[in-house]
Amino acid sequence: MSDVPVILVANRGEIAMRIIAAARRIGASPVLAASVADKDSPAARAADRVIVIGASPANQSYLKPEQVAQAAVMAGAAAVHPGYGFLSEQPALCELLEEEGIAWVGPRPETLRAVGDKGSARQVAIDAGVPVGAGVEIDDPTNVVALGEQIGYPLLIKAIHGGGGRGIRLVTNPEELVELAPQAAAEAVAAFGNGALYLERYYGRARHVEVQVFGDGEGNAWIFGDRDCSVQRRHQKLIEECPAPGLSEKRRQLLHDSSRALVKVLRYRGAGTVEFLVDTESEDVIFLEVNARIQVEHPVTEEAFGVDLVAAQLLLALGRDPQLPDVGPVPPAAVIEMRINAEDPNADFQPNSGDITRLVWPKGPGIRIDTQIEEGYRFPPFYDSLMAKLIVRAHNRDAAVAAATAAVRNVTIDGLKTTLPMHAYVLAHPDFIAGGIPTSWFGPVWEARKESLT
Amino acid sequence: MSDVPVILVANRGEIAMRIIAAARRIGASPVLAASVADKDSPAARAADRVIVIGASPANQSYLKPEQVAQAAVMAGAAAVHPGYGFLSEQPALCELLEEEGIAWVGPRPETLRAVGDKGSARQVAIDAGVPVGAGVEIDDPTNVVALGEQIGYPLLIKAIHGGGGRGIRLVTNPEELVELAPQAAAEAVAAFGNGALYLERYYGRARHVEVQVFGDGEGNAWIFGDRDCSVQRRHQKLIEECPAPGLSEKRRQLLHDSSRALVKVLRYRGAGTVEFLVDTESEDVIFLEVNARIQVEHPVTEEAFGVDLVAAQLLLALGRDPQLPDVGPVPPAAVIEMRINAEDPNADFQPNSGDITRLVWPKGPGIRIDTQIEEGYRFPPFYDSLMAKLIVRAHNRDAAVAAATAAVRNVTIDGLKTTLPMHAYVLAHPDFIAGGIPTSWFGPVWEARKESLT
Amino acid sequence: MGEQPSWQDVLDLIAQLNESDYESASVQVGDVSIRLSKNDVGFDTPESAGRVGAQPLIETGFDTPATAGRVGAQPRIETGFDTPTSSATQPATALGDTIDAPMIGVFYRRPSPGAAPFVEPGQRVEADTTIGIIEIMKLMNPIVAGKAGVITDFLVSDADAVEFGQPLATINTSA
Amino acid sequence: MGEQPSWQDVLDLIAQLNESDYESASVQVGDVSIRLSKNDVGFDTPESAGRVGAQPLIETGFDTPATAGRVGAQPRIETGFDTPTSSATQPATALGDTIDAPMIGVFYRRPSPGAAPFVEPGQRVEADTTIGIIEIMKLMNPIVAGKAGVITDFLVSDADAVEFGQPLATINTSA
Repeated sequence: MSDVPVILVANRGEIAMRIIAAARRIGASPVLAASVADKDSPAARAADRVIVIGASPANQSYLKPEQVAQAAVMAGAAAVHPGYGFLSEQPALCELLEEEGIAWVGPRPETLRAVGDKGSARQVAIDAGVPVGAGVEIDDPTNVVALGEQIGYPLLIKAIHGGGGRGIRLVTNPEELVELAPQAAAEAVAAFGNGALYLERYYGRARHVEVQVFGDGEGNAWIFGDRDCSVQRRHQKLIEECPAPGLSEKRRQLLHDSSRALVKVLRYRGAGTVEFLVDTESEDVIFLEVNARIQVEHPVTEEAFGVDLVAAQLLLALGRDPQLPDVGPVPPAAVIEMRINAEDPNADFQPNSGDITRLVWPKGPGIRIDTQIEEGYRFPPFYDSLMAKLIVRAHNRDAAVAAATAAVRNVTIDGLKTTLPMHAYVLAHPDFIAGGIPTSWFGPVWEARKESLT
Repeated sequence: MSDVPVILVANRGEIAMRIIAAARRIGASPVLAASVADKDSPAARAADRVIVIGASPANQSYLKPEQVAQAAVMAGAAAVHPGYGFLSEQPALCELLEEEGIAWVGPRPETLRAVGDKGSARQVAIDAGVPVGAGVEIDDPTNVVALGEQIGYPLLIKAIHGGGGRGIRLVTNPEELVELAPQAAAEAVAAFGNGALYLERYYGRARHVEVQVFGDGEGNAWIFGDRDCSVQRRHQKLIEECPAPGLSEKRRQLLHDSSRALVKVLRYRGAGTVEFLVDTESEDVIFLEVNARIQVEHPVTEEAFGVDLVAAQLLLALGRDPQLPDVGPVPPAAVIEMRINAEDPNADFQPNSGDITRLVWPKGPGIRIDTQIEEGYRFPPFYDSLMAKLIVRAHNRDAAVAAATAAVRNVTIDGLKTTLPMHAYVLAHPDFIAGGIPTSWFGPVWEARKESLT
Repeated sequence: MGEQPSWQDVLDLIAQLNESDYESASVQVGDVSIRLSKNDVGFDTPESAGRVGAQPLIETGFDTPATAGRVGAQPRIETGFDTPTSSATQPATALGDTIDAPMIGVFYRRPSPGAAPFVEPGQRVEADTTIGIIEIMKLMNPIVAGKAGVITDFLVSDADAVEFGQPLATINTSA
Repeated sequence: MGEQPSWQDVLDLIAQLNESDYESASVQVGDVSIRLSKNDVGFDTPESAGRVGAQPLIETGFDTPATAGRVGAQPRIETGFDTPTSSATQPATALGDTIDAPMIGVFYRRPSPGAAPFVEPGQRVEADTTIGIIEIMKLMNPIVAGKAGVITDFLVSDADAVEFGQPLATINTSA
C-alpha cells in the first residue's frame, strides 16, 4: 500500500473527468469503475487504472451497488466518488462501502434517506424553519372553499396516491375548486384506488434558484452563493448561472439563511444544493428539495468564487481540511454554464449518438470546458445526452452573456446534432438578457420560434 | 469584401493562438502571417488562412516590416496585431500599415518612439510627475563626494557612452566613490573614447512590479491592477502574479496614479504596461519603462479581473467600444502564471528543441493554459523557448500557490527538457510562499540548490 | 486498385509480413484495412485506438496501446473481449474459445477451500457445467461453461479478482 | 502515378521495402495507403502529419488532408514547397523543377504594363536570367531563374499575389 490514496470514480462522462482532475489536484490516484462501453473512454485513459464493472447498460454496471463496491475493494480505494445521478444519492452503495471501511464522498446514509423522500425532506425543512409550499389535505371534497382560501390561488389539486404528473389539476378560482374537487376525488378512486386529495399553491411564473452549501458534518456550513437554473425544458436544466440575477438582498439572505439552517439540522457532510422556487409574482420563496450530491452545474459556482468543490469533497472524505474560504453572498464574477447535449433542438430534443468527426472549442480568458468528448469519440447510445458543459466567466452578467454568445458561436461539433442552436437563441433573447425569467419561460418561447420558422 | 473584419496575426506560438481566439471572440476572421517553419503549426490550423511571409529564421520573416505589411494587404486585413516581441514596438510596421489604411493594434507610432528610448521615456515620466531613479552626471571625477551624498548609497558609476553592462561599478560608500571615480573616468576614455560618467542609485533588493493600463487614445485610462514579476533569471521573467503581494495601499496608489498620469501625458492608445522597481529596503518606487504592447504575462490580469485584454485591443483598433469595466485597485482573485520554457533548468537553462512525444495538461477550476504546443508538435529551434503558460487562479494567494503547485505536478511534457522542475522548486520555497521576493532572489537560490544536489 | 483484395490475398500478405522484419504493418485498400503488430506497443497512435475507424479487420488480440499504455501499473488481462469483430474473425481452431467472467468479483475454482476444483484442464464440460464461483460482496455466483467442449486452460488463478468480461478459461469447442 | 497500383504491385513494394534500410514507410496512392514500420514508434494519424515522424518516404506531393481541410475557404497553392524530401523523390523528368518565389509579394511577368514578358514558356533561360519581378510594398525585386533550363510553364498569372516559397514556374533542367 502506498501513501497515495486511491479514489474510485464511480461514474462516467464529463463528471468522471472532473473527479479525476480533482483527485490529481489533491495528489490522489484516480481509478475508474467503467462499463464495457466506457473501458477505453477518455476518462478511462485519464485514470490510473480502469476496472470493468459490468455490461454497457447502466442498470448492469453503474447502477449496481455491489459491483461498484467490489471494484472499490479491488482498487484498494480510500474513497468512492459517485458523481451525480446513478448511485450518488442511494444509501445502498454508501452502506456497502461503510462495511468495508471505504469512505463515501457524500453525506451520511441517514442524510440521504432524510432528504431522499419528498415528505421527510419537507418535514426537515419545516423543522429548520425553512419556508415550504402551502399545502393541505382535503377531508371532504364537497367542502373545500375554506381550504382554497387558506392556500391561495392559483392552486393545484393533487391525488395523494398519484405521481409522475398524473392526477393533477390546475385551479384558478373558488368556483373551479368547488366544481373540480369532487370530480378529482372520483377519478383518483378510479385511477389509484384511493380518492385522497391534496391542495397545493401553484406558482406559474416562479424561478428555480438554488444555494450551494458545503457542510463539515458537524453542523457548520460554507455557503457559496446561489445559482439560477430557470432555463428549463420539461424540468431539465439547459443553462445555469451564478449568481442568480436580480435577487433582492432580502430574498438572497432568506435563501442563504434557510440553506444554512438545513445544513445545521442535518449535520450535513460535504457538497449539497438546496433548491428553491422563487416566485416572480409574489414575494414567496418555497423550499423544493435538497440534492445530496455534487451537481452538474457546480462549475458556475467554482468559477464565480474561485474554489474547487470536488477537491474539497475528496479532502473532506479523506478526513482532511477541505481548504475552502469563507466568502460573501455575492461572488465577484458572473458565470454562465451551457449544457451541450446530443439532442436535436429542432426535432423535439431527440437524443442522438454517433461519431464526433470534428470538434473545436473556443479558447480565451474565462472559458472552461468540462467534457469527456474529443475528436473521434463515439458518443454512446447507452447513457444520458450531456456531451459537454461550456462555462464562461466575466466581470458582470452583461459581459458574461456576451462572452457566452461568442463562445457558443465558436464551438464546432460535427457528426451529431447538439443543443448549441438553442443556446445561441436563448442567449440572444431579450428576456434572458434582462435576467430573471421563470422556469415556464423556455417551453412556449421555443415553440413560438419553431412556428415562426415554418 | 464581407462585413467580417480580417485580423492579420503577425506573430507565432502561444500569442498567435491567443490573438486568434480573441479575433474569434469578437467575430473577426483571423489570418496568420507565418514563416515557413510555422505554416502548418497549430496556430496556422486555428486561423482561417495562412500567408507564408518568409523563411524560418525570424530575421527573414517575423522581423520584416515590409513582408508583414504585404501579407496584411494580401489578406485584406482591417487590423494587424503584432503580439509581443518581433515588430510589436517598432514604428516601422505601424507606419507602413497607416499608409495602407490598415489599423495597427497598438499605440501610435509617436508613442512607440517616445517610450522606445530610455532617455525620452525618462523625460516623459518626469513630465508626468512619475518618480524616476536619482541620477546625476559627474563634471569632475576628483570632486564627487557631494554628488554621492545627493544620490545616496549604494550607487552605480556608469560610463555615459558605455552599454550592455560594460563600464558599470558598484559603490557602497563615499571612500570607494572617491577612489573609483577617477579610475572609472580613465577607463571610460580608454574603452569608449569618452570619460563622461554618471551616478545612479543602486537597488540591490528591489521587486519588479508593473501596472496594466489600457488607454482610449484620448488620455483616459483603465487601470487593471498590478503584477509582480520578480521571479527572474538574468532579467527573464519566470513567474508572474496578480495582484503584487504585500503592497501597502499607499505604494499601490502611487504605482496606479503614476501609470494613469503616463497614459494621460502620452494619450496612450490600447494595452500597455508601466514597469516599476519597488524597493524592499526603502520606500522608493522607481519608474523603469513603458512596454507599449500586450505582454506575455497579461493572462494573470485577465483572470484576476475577468476581462479580455486582447479582444479589447482588437475592438479599439477597429474603432469599437473595447467593452472594458472600471475595476478597483485590487482584484477579487489571486492568479499565478508559470512560463514553461523549453530549457533545462539543471543545465544552465540551455534551450532545446525537438518532438513533444507526450503532453498532458492538468484540468479543473481556475486552470488556464495558453500554448501552441500539442502532442506530436515539433518544437522548432528558430524562435524563443516559451512553450506554454500555465495560469492558475484561486480565491487568495495561498490557495493560488497551492493550486499552482498541484497544477505543475500534473503537467506531463515528454520529449523536451522544460522549466517545470524550477517551478516546482520555487512554488515550494518559503520565501516565495511568503511573497514579495526581490528580482535578485532567484539567481543565488537556484545556484545554492544546484550545489546542494551535487 | 479497382477490385478489392480477396481473402486469400490478405492471408498471403500476412504470411509475407510475418516473415519480414516489420514490427508492425498497416495496409488499407478502399474499405479494407489490415493492421498487424508483432509487439504489444503496436502502431496505433494512442488517440485513435478504440474510436472512429479503429475497428481492425484483423487483430492479434493484444491490448491496443491506448489501453495498455495508460492504465498504469496494474496489469490487466483484457484480451479483446467486447470486440465482436475479433472473435468473429479469430480462427477458432488456433486460439480456442474463451469462457468470460459474467460479472466482476473474485473467482474461485473450488466450491470451498481444500475441496477439489470444479473442473480441471483437459476435462470435458457441457454448457451447464459449473466451472467455478465468482464472489461479489459476499454473494457467491456459480459460473457455468456456457458452451460444450474441453477446457484447455485456466487463464486466472484461484481467488483472483476478475473484471466483467475477463476470460477465465479457454475451451476447445471442436474437441 | 496515373493509375492505381495492382495488388501485386503492393506485394512487390513491401518485399522491396523489407530489404531496404528504412525503419518505416508510408505509401499513399489515391485511396491506397500502405504504412510499414520496423520499430515501435509507428505511424502518424492524419492529424499529426507534418509533425513527429511524419517524413513520408513517398508522397504524391499534394497537401495532406489535415492541412488542406483546415486552412479555411481561401484556397492556397502550396504544392509541397519547403518539403525537401518530396522534391528529392520527385522524378525530375516527370514534373520538372520549379522556380519558387524568394519572397512574398505581387509577381509580374513584364517589366512594365504593356511590355513584353521577360520570358515565355518554351524559352531557354540561364541561372541569372530575370523571369519576372516581385513587388513588395512598392519595392520591385527582379526574380532570376536560379538554374539553367527551359521554362515549361508559369504557375501563377501576371500580377498574382504570391507567398514566400510558392512555385512560380516549372523548368526542365534536363532540356
